[in-house]
Parts: sequence; C-alpha cells; structure tokens
Amino acid sequence: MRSIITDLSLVVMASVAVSSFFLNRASLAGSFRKRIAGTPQVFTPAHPTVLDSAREFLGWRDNAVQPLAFTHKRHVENQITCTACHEGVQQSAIAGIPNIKVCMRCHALFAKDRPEIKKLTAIFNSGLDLPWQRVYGFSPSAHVKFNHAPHIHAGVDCSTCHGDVTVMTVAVRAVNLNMGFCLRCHRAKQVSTDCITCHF
Amino acid sequence: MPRTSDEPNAHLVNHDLVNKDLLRPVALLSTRFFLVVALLGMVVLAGFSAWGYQLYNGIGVAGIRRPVFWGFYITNFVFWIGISHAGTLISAILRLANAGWRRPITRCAEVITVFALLIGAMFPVIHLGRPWQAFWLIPYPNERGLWPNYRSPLMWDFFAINTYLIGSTTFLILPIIPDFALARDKFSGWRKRFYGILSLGWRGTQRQWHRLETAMQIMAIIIIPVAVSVHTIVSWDFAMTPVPMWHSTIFAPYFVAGAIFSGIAALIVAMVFLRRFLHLEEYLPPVCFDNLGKLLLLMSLLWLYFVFAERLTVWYGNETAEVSVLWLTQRGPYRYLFWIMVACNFGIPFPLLAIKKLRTISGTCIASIAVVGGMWLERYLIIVPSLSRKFLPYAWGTYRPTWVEITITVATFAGMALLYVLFAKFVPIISIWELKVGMREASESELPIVAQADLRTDNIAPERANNQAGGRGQFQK
Amino acid sequence: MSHRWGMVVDLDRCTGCEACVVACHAENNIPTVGEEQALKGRAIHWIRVERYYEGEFPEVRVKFQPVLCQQCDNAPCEPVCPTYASYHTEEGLNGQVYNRCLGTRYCANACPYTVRFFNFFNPAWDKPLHLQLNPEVSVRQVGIMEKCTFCVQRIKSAEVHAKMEKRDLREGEPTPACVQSCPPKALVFGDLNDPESEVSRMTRSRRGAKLLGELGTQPKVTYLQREDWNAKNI
Amino acid sequence: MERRDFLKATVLTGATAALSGCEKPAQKLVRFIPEEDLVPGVATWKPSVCTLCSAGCGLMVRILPGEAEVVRGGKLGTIQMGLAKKLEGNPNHPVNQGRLCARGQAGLQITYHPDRVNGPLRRSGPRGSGNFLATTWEEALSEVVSKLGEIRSKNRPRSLRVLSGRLRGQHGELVRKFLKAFGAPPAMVFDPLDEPVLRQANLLSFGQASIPSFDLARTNYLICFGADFLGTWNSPVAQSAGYGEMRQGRPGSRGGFVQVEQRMSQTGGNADEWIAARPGTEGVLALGMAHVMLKEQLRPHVQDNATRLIAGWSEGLPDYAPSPVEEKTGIPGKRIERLAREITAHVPAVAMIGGLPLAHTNGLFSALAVNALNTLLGSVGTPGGMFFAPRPPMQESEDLTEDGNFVRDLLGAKLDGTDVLLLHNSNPVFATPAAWKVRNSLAQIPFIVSFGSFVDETSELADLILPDHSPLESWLDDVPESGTNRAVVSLAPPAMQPLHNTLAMPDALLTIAHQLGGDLGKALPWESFQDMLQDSMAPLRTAGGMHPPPSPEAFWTQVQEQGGWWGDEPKQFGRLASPHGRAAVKFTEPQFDGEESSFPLHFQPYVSQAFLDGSLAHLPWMQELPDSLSTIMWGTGVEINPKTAQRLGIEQDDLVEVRSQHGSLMAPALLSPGIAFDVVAMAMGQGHDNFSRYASGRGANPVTILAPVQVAETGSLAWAATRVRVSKVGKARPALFSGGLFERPSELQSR
Repeated sequence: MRSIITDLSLVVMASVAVSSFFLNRASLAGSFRKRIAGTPQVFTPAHPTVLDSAREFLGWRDNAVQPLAFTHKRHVENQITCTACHEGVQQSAIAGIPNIKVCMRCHALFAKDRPEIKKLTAIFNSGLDLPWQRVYGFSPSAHVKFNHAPHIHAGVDCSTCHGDVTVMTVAVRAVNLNMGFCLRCHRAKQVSTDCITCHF
Repeated sequence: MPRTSDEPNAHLVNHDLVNKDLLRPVALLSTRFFLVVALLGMVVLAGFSAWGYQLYNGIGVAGIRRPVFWGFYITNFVFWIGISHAGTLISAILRLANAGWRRPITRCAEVITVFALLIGAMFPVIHLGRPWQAFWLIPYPNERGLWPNYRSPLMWDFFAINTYLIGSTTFLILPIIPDFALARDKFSGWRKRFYGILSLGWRGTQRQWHRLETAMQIMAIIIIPVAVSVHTIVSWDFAMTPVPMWHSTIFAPYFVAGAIFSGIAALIVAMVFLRRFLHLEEYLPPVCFDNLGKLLLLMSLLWLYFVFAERLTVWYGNETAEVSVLWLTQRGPYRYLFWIMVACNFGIPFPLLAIKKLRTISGTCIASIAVVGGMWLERYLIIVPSLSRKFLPYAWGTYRPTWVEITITVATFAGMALLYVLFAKFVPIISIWELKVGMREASESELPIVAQADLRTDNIAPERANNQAGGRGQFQK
Repeated sequence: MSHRWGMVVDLDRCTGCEACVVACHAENNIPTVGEEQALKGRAIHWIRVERYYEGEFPEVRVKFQPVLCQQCDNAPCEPVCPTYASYHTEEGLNGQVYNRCLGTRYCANACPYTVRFFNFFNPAWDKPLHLQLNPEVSVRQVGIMEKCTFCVQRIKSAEVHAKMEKRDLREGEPTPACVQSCPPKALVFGDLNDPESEVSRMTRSRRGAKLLGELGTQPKVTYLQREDWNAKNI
Repeated sequence: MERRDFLKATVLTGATAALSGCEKPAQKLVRFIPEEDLVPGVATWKPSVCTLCSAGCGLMVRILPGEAEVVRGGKLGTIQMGLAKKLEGNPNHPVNQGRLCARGQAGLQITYHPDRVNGPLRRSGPRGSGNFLATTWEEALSEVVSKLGEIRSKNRPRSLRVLSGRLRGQHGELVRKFLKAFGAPPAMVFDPLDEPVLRQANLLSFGQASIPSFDLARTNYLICFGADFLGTWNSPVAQSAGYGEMRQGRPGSRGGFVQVEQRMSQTGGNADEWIAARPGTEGVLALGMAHVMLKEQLRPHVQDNATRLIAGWSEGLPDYAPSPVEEKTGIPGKRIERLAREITAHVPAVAMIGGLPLAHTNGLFSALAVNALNTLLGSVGTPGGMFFAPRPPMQESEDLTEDGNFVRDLLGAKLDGTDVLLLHNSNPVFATPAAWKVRNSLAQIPFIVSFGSFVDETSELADLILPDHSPLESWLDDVPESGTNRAVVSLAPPAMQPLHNTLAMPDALLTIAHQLGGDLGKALPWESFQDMLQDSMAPLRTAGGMHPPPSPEAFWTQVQEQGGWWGDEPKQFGRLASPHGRAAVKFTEPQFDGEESSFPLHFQPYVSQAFLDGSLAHLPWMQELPDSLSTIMWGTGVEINPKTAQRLGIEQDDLVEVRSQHGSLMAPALLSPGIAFDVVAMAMGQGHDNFSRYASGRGANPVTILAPVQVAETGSLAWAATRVRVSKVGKARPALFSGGLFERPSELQSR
C-alpha cells in the first residue's frame, strides 16, 4: 500500500515539477511572440479577455452610441439619397460611414443654427472627425466578406438589411443579420448559396 | 465432492460471509482511501489545468506541428478506446459462453469499458483547435441548413462511440441493480436511502429476475457487434486516408485485435489491484488469472501475426513512401520505440504466459502491465511516423511532445484509477448475486443444512428459496 | 458559363526566386510566426518552392518545384472534414470555410501534398504592420486550418465586376497574386472550361504531368516538366 | 502582474486558466479629419519606384482607404487615409514588365515597420549607446544649418563629407550639386552590391564603366561565371523574365545554360550544366574555351580592344591550351573543348560574369577574359548578346564614377579632418570587415547626421537622426543602368501620406541649403524636390517615348501616371564608346589570406536572396522567407559539403566555429551537396547588432571575419579572398523549412 502511495505522490510531484518548468518555457515560447505578448502595441484577432470571447460566442453586442443625434429621417425627407453619404455602396464592398467633411459639404451652409449642427461645426473646427460607431457589421470570427455593390445592383433595397432608416433618427440595429437571414434571400432569389460566396 | 473446474467460487458456502466480504469495501471509508483519492485527484487536476492552459493560449502549446498534426492526444484516444474493449466484449462473450469463471470478473471488466470510453472520448475534443465549437458534430436542425458531414470517419466515430457508451453503460448497470438492492437491505442510514434510489425499486420478484435475465441476454448479443464496430471505425480514421502505412485494409481487424489485447491486459491489472487492496483473494482465485492469461497469450500471438503481416506486405510491395515510413520505424530514430513495443507486446508476455509455471497471478500481472505500455506505444508508432514521412520529402518533419501533452496523458491514467477507486467504493465490484448463483450451481448436488438455511433466508431471491427447482431453472439456460 | 479554375507551373521557367511566396503573404494576410514557431515547423507558406538536390558534388543538380494547393477534383481533404469546412465549391475549388473549421486537422493529414497550414496560435502583427493587412481577406484565428485559395477574393471581385458590367470574365482577368508576380512567367492561371485559354492549351502540353498523379487526386495544377539540355550534335 | 505569470500561478495551483482580468483596455483614440477624399472600399493603383536594389524596377501600389494611428499636432489619434496594401510590378515599365521579386514586394513592410524612426531624434547618451531623444524638425534642421555655417565661416568646406549608398537620378544630382556648391569633396559612395571591378573591366574593354544588360530572350546559349543573375545580381527581375523566354519562349528552340561557380546558387540550380572551377580561375576557363575556338577556327578571329587586352590573343592564346587550363581550373580539357564547340554551335550565345569571380584579387583579369570571350562570340551589342543600356538624355553634372569611394577614402585616411558627416542610405559599419575598424574611424567624426529611417549599426553613431520618408511616401526617381535596351527614367509621386513625422531627405537638404543661402541657395533654387524633378524631366519631353510630344503639363502628368519616362525601342543596340587603350594582362594566381595548412577552406560569403547585403534583414517577411537552397529562416548557417563535414566530424544541427585570421563567428552547419569540398559558404545579411527587433542579435555576419584584401586595380574589397578553418563547438538547430534534401530518398537518406 505504502508503495502505491509513494508512487502516486512521485507522479504528482513529477508532473507538477515538469509543468512548472515547461510553463516558463511555454510562456516565453517564440522570441517574436514573447515580445508582443499582452502589449497593446500588437494587432491580433485574439479576444482581449475571456469574457469578450464568451460575449462573441453568445452573440451579445452593445448598441452603438453615436457622438451626435444624427437623424436619418430628416435627411431622407430632404430628398438626400443614401448614396449621397454612403458613397462606396454602389461600387465597392463597403458602404462607408461618412466622415465629417461629407457633413460639412452641406452644413457649412444649411441649418447652422441647430444645436446639433453647432456641435458638429465645433468638432469640425477643432480638426477632429466624428467617432461614429458601427451599427451593423459581422463579428470577425464569422469570416464574412459581404460585398454591398452586387446587392445594390441586384436591386436589393437598403431597408431589406438595415430596416426602414427613413423613420429612424439615430440608426438602430433593426434587422438581425444572421446567416439564416442571408440564406433565406439567397434561396428565394436563387443566387449562389455556396459557402465561398461570402466566407473567405 | 465433484466440482466443475470452471466454478472458481465453489468453495464459498456461507452467503453472509460473501455479503460481508463484498460489501465491506463499500461499508467503510478508510483514511487510506481518502489519501489515494487525494493523490489521484491532484494529478487529474494538473491534467485539467494543462488543458485550461491550452484552451487559453491555443493548441500550439502542444507539440503537434506540420506535418505531424496528430500526436499524443489521438494516440491516447485510440489507446483508451482500445482499453474499453476489455470489459463489455469479454464479459459479453463469456456470458454467452456461460463460462463460470467469468462471474467474479464481469463487473470490474465492464466498469473499465465505461470509464475508458469516457476518457477516450474526451481526447477528440481536447485535440481540437477550437473545442468550443465541438457541438457542431451534433446533427441538430438550424437556420443555416448546415449538417455534419456523414462521409467523415470522425462522424462515424462520433456515433459509434456514443452508441457504445450508452450500450456498455446499460450493460454495466443492469446487473448491479440486485446488488444495490442487497446493499439497501444490509445498510442503514443515508446509505440505505442512497442505494434505495439506485436499486430502482428492485424487489427480486420472479418477473424482475426474468426481465433482468432476458435483458442481459439481449444486451450481451447486441454489444458484441457494437464493440467490434467501434474499433473498426477508429481504425478507419486512419485507413481511409492516403497516408503511407495508414491506407491499409488490415487495419480494422488489426485494431480490434489490438484493442481486445490491451483490454484484457488492463482488466488483469485492475483485478490484481482489487484482489490486493480489497482483500478479494478468495473471490478472485488464480484460475481467473490463468484463464485470462491464456486469452492474453492468444491475443499476443494474434498481434504479432498482424504486425508481421502488415510490415511484410509493405516491405515486399516496396512503394517509395510506404517503405520510407517502414524504415523510419525499423531503422530510423523510431527503431528503439519499435523494439520496446515488440518486447512489451510479445517478448515479455509470451514466456510469462506460455510457461504454465510462470502463468501465476504476478506473472500475468507483469505481462499485462508490459502489454498496456506496449499497446500505447503501438498506437503512437502507427500515428506519428506515418505523418512525419508523407509523400513529398520537402515537407517531412518530426514530432516532439510538450509538457502539456505529457501532463494530460499522465492525468488520464490517474483519472482512470480515480474513477475506478471511487466506483469500487460505492458499488460492490464483484457481482454478488451472480457469485451466489455460481455457488449454488456448484453445490447443487448436496447442500449442507447450513447452506440450505442460508438459501432460505437469502434476501436476494426469496421465492427461489421456496422453490429451488424453479429458481435453479432460471439459471440453467 | 461556369468556370473551372486551373493552373500550370512550367518547371523549365521557374527559377526558384520565391517571388510567389512573398506575393502570397502580402495578398492573403499570412501571419509571420517568428523564429521559435518556425523552428517547430509551424511557418505558413501557402505556396512553397520545393528544392531537391540530384546527385552528389560535382555532378550535382537542383530541381525547384513550386507546390501550392493542387485544388484536386478528387480531393482527399474534403470527405474527411466532419463539418464541411473543407469542401468542393461550385467552381471546383477546394474551399476552406474558416468559420466552419473545428481544427481537427484531419484534412491536413489526408492531404498528400502537405499544403494545408494550421494556426497553432492567434496570429499577431506588431503595429503598425497590421496596416498592410488586406481587408478583402479574413484574418484567421487560432485553431483554424488554412491553405491556398487560388486567391478566391480576386476571383470573386473579378466575377462581381463582370456581373455588374453584364459581361463574361475576360481571359486572365482574375489572376492569383503568385501568378501576377512571377518574374519568369512560370505560373499560368486560367479557366480550364475554356479550351482556348492559355492554361488549357498548356495543360495539354506533352511536358504536362500531375504532382503525385498516381494517387488519383486529379489535381487542377499541371506541372510542365523541365526539359533536358540536348546540344546540336557537333 | 503580467498576465502570463498570473497564468503560471493559476496552473500550478491547479485553477483553470479560463479567467483573466489583467487585460488593459485598448485606449480610445481621437479621429482626425482625413486629408484626402477617398471612396471607402475602392482600391486605386498608384505607380512607384522600387529603391531596394540597383535594378530600379517600376511598381504599382494598391491603395485602399483605412484607419491609421497617427500623430497630428502632437495628438495621437486615428485618421482615414489611403494605405498601401500591396506592391506589384508596373506592367508598362520596360525593366520589370509587371513582375516583381520577393524583396521588392516585401518593401511594403518598410513603411509600416514598427521600429521606424517616427520623428527627428537627438543623441542623448554617449555615442553609440543608441539612446536618442525626440526633437522637433525646426531645432534639428537649425542645428545642422549652424554646424554647416560654422565650418563654412571657418572656411573649411572640405570638412563636410557625405557618406551615401547608390547615388542615382536626381537624388544623386541633388547631393552632388549641394556638395559642389558648398565646396565639399564629392560624396563617398558605399554600395557593397556594386561591381566596381566589372565597371573597370567594361571601361577598359568597351569604354563604358557600367554594368551590361543581356538579351537573354534571344540567346541560344548562356555561360555564366558566378553571377546569381536570377536571384540577386544586377537586374534580377528583367533577367528572370529574359531567362523564361530563353527556356520556353521560342517554340522548338530552348536555350542552354551553363553556370560556373563553387557553391550552388539559386541561379546555378537552374543550369543544365553546373561546373565548379577552382576559385579564381574562371577567367582561365573562359580563355581556355576561347583558345579552342581560335585553334579550331570555330569563330572568326576578331582583333579589337577587348581582345587586345588579353596577352597572347593574337597568337591564339598558347598559354590557355586545354591541358594547362585543366591543371589550373580542375576542369577536364575534354570538357572545355566540348563546351567551346557547344557554345559556338549555338550562337547567338553570351557569357556573363559577376559576383564571386570578381571578388578575387585577380577579378579584373577574369572580367576582361569574359569580355574577350563575348567579343569572340560576336555577342557584344548584338541580339541575343550583351549590350549597354542607353542613358536618358538628361544633363548630369558628373559621371557616377567621379563620386568618391568610401573604402578608398577610409583606408587613405581621408576621413581625418572631417567635421560633419551626412549619412544617407548606407551601413558600412555592418557591411565591412571588422579589420577595417570603420566604426572607430566614424566615431572620430565630431558631428554626424543620419537621414536613415531606422537606427542601424552606423546611424546609431549619429548625433542627429533626420528620418527620411519611406519610399512609398516620397517623390522617387531612378535611372536604371541595366535590364532594358530602352532609355529609362523611373519616377513617381508619393503613393501615400506620410505615416510619421518624417521629412524627405532631398527636401531636408533643400531646406538646409536655403537656410544656409549664398551659393548653395543659387545652386539649388528649387522650392521642393518635386520641382527639381519636374525641371530635370523637361528635356525628355521631346526625346521620344511619347508621340507626338505632349505639352509640358501633359507630359509631366503622363510621366507621373505611367511611373516614369522611357524612350522608344531602338532599331539596334547602343553603339559602344571609344576604347581605352591599356597594356595586355596575364593570368595571375588569386591571392588568399591565410595559409592553406592552417586555414584549409575557402570562405565564400554570398549575397542573401532575402536580405541582399543585409539592408533588408529588418523585414519580417524576408526573415521568414526560406532560402531557396538551404531553406533556412530567421538565421544563418554555414554551408559545407557533407563529405568535408564528415571529415571534420561535423553533422547537421551542429554549431560550428568559422575562424579566419581576422576573427571568428559561430553558426549552425548546413550540409549541402551543392558546394565544393574545399569551400564553405555563408549568406550575408544576418548578424546585426542593432537593426530593428526582427534582425538584432540574429545569426552571424560573414563579412566581419573577412580579410581586408583588396582588388588592386579598384581598391574594392576582395571578399572571396579569405581562407578559414571550421570546427564543431556544439549543437544548434537552425529553423529549416524543408525536411528532406532529395526527392527520391534512398533508405540511407530517409534515416
């Protein structure tokens, strides 16, 4: 009996000793990796914390908080088309969130007295851009390469994926853009549902 | 008086004694027990911590690399699934063969199966690059309209192993029920309640006995093809791919034979420990070891035959890639491991098991320990060398395990021991009622008064006590 | 008209300069793993130039052979994947769907060309090196298998543009980075469904051969063997 | 507490590692208004010029809008700007015709390198300590101006020196004009990859001190002496393109290729026939072939300048009969005869020489011999032969050869009395033998200004670092010397906005000139380098290439759009200038440093395929690029023949010491079948002490242990003239990408 106990305790000590030794090695693994470990000066797809990874795994996202109470409604009412500000949408993958210069194209002249526009002008004069936050967009681990242009050319209305922005003030996530949503449409329109169409 | 040679427990006559002996380990909680559990627990904990470390930093902390993408983890997977072939298969075969000497060993065998399966089934998950997505293997309807790929041997594995796990668990639990009932009746306090629940309201009625018997018969028949299929499919994980010395038709029987081989060895080791520490010398007499030893000898020869057949054909076929793998294991850096393996699986066991004098309990034990180690090496030598020498020499590479893999591997052995110790603590490790049946059959000719009295007051099958003929009839199928 | 993308590697033109290797790194966001990992054999090069010596000094020669995913029609990597992460696309490529990958690495074992690479850790770029990353290609996380895609992002964008302009793809319109960069024009890429395309013509060359063709993987990459020097008889 | 330590603790105490609170949140950055209007997601291609080697290839840069962290007005923030994402060859450029080598494509990482100097620095610690403090451009420039003003007022203008790498195009012009106007001696050029010996030979043979181009696409037979022309030598991309055509471009006729070298290079790996003549006897082999041609009258007996330079040519080279040549070169006479007949049977044929053969003490002889062979083959200035690319008709104040030579000045103690040194695009401390003690002699100089984008072994000595823009951020121009038969000026505007607080070196120089005023101001009237470029291009408007000549404005825009100017395809190859007479030369045995008895092995450093002379060792892509032959990554190895290794008891993965009379280094042994028994070879480029996080303290630098032997005629370093001994000192595993060496491994090899 004693022999057994000593054996087992030996195993434990060995494994712990081995662990501790190699742990130092492993944590230093890669002169390249080591230098960059944990510092914010590194770009990596790794989640900063375990909590974040859990949140993404479960698909929890905070709602976007915008620097200005931008109202889509009002702009649409003034016959301003989506493409006027989201310039990329017809020719490229990305629709693009307009920078402050785009705003000032008009607001250098129009509605200068409104409080929000005053804020806007102030920010512009300070030489800064607006820190808009994304409302939609896929998580990096979805590996989706969505391309706006072909959808626009296929006559898919913006509202299909972004909800009726014309009635929104600050845009909110009105549609849940999960894979099922994409597929329903692709199947209905009999366009490719090949994985590689969107995932690469 | 005349005795059937394969009735190892014929000499036991006093049922109370049997009950006492076999319930004793369940009854008392010694400090020794806690000490063992604590030690094993620490090792297991170290294993889980290592896994946690791997989860956190990435699978790269393991030694796997290109082109050797599978290493210790898959080796352990195959090894433990192999071990799992000990119990169920053996006990099922012996049950059907109605070999009397099986009675004391069936349960400890079946337990090995269940636990080895549980441990083995962990490894496919541990070795994943993204274990948190493992649930994608489960076919469940989803909006994406995505299903797992049923053409993949890994999916076959998934189903085969689950089937086997369910099957063997049932096969283990069914015959325990009467013993739980016994424990319920013998104990008092929380134990009574505890075993009361587990015994699922077993009253030992004629009908219950009948159902139990039938169920056991059916399960015994079903479980054998399942067991065979499991390791066949595990072998196909390798044989289905165009990898030198994996892509072989011999693999399915080769793996199954190897599995049973290692399984029996594991069983013998387990029995030796039980015998020693639970003082079951009387209940696990040498004849069990002798018979198992013979079986092990047979498997050892079979194993050697398979290895020879596999390697001869490769060498004779002389296909570039295959031969370079062959020489890698035969003459290359892996040659030491190879010959150690041969020694463990044949060199050591053969004399110990072939020579009657040496086929003692300790003899079979040594042989078995050698075989367990040897079979682990065999799995390793099947997986790693082939991957490190694929078709394009430019892409060759070597594999070296890291502390993470080693720790986890060690931990699984500790884990097996731990589960076994705990099981033996809460469940009579030898099937009491089956034992008694064996006693009865042995001593049916003329029963001493004492025994008669025992039978009548036997709380297992009172009806049968009243009507011995009927009772006996049950068991003469 | 559906496409069937294929490549021809002219070993007589290839000089082993490895321009293709860097082109691939730049185009496909292939991580730099660093020395320690490289020592462990974990460097990632979707296309590599294999170097084989023949003979011994002084009668020694070298053979250079670029090896990338052969995009097999009968690919061993595809059936083994339990989640269809590795599958056959409509255009006959061996697709690798990163988000679907569990990291069983089974495909990598099955691949006889060993052209599949695994992210053993999360890749990392010292800032601002990350600005070089190509936004049209995913950055693969830890535990994901990756391999040459024939620059599917280039193929896709070419197809999208053609579609938006309501026309068919022109010959040589989608070009993988490696092919574009190749100084001696050893790599040729095109549509095997078009019998007149350069790649189809070269595939029919008498020098043509498949890498490990005997395995029956039916690669879509054809290797034109190097010719031996035969002097005019003097 | 650092995360991983925390982790260790948890693992040891057996807690799961699945928790981590110690992560810093990414700091919030302010966003600046972008300078340019970009359409998101739309890629634009802008022309640029590759400045990494002397080839001067044209680039196309893929620009995509993206968010970059920058400093604007002292504030750290993000800005949406056009970012270079990929470099490809410029399809219209005559030199590289749309293709690009590995190094050129990796040039992208220079711009985004994490260790780039992102603003002017002033030395804080003692010289060489590598301690610098940030300063402003105003201060930095004014300091330079005051220093220069000082020496000018002291009337010692000659105490200003410029140490620079290649000085070509208007970059070079600017520097020359500056120095001339200042009254300083011409810039000291240090470019380890230049071929001064070949220039000298060509000046003597053909009256043109430049590197030739080769019309490989139309060659039927190429014999190359040592030049790695497909990998690193001269204009690799252009030559590779030609090589491809030579092999398979002409249906039915496949050009033959013979390589003469002692260590199998990437180029040699492509040869049909690979010949290892004894080191330094390449010229003899060439003349041996010439002898056979003359004797058997395989070629008409030409008498011109190139041949007249070879002693005994008119007599049919009696000293170079097969048997004596066999003796010297170790190549069987029969084989030499066969080669001679083969090559003449396959005209147009051409001979090429470069690299190691010219790095012997008798390099000039070898070069002249090959020139003579080419003349005999009638392949000078003819299709399928060699020629000299025409120069664009721009006025250049001086010829390149009149630039100072750093080595000459250094060893001639001409650095004494230098008060101010301007350092540009050159790292002699790293790339010269330790025996020359460059570091010390530079450290003597009171005031050193570096324009480098990185702190390296040389610029760490600087008192001021005025970081240059990265190539992609600056106005670029180059005049490729070779690689095409058209006159070419590569020129391009910046492809992207500067990422850091840097200033283009030419503009800095102009600013300094203007602040100094006087003659300098007059000599350099331009507001910016851009204006200077525009003026310099003016004469090319009517010089062909564009028909009809566009208006000056249109011309300028078109030049910017197409990435330079190139003349028309000439009717025939450029005529050669008038010959320079000179006494005939004889073969002289190459001199080697170190007794054969104690230093039995020839030491041959070679230009690294990934790092060239080491100037690219800071690029991660290059570090992880497996070498074509040894497939080593992130390090260096000593290439040695397996038989030799066996004799010395050395095995793969052994750490060996290479010792010359002038020092020693340690590196892992690489057993390679493609190297002569008496030769060990090593790639240049690694072994940096201080050159970014990726290169520092990695591998060993073969140049340091070289003997300070020079080629007499040019004074350049004879870097193949060192003998060494090699011994095992331990174990070291190099990071090799390849497993096996052979495709069909025998049992033995598969062990």
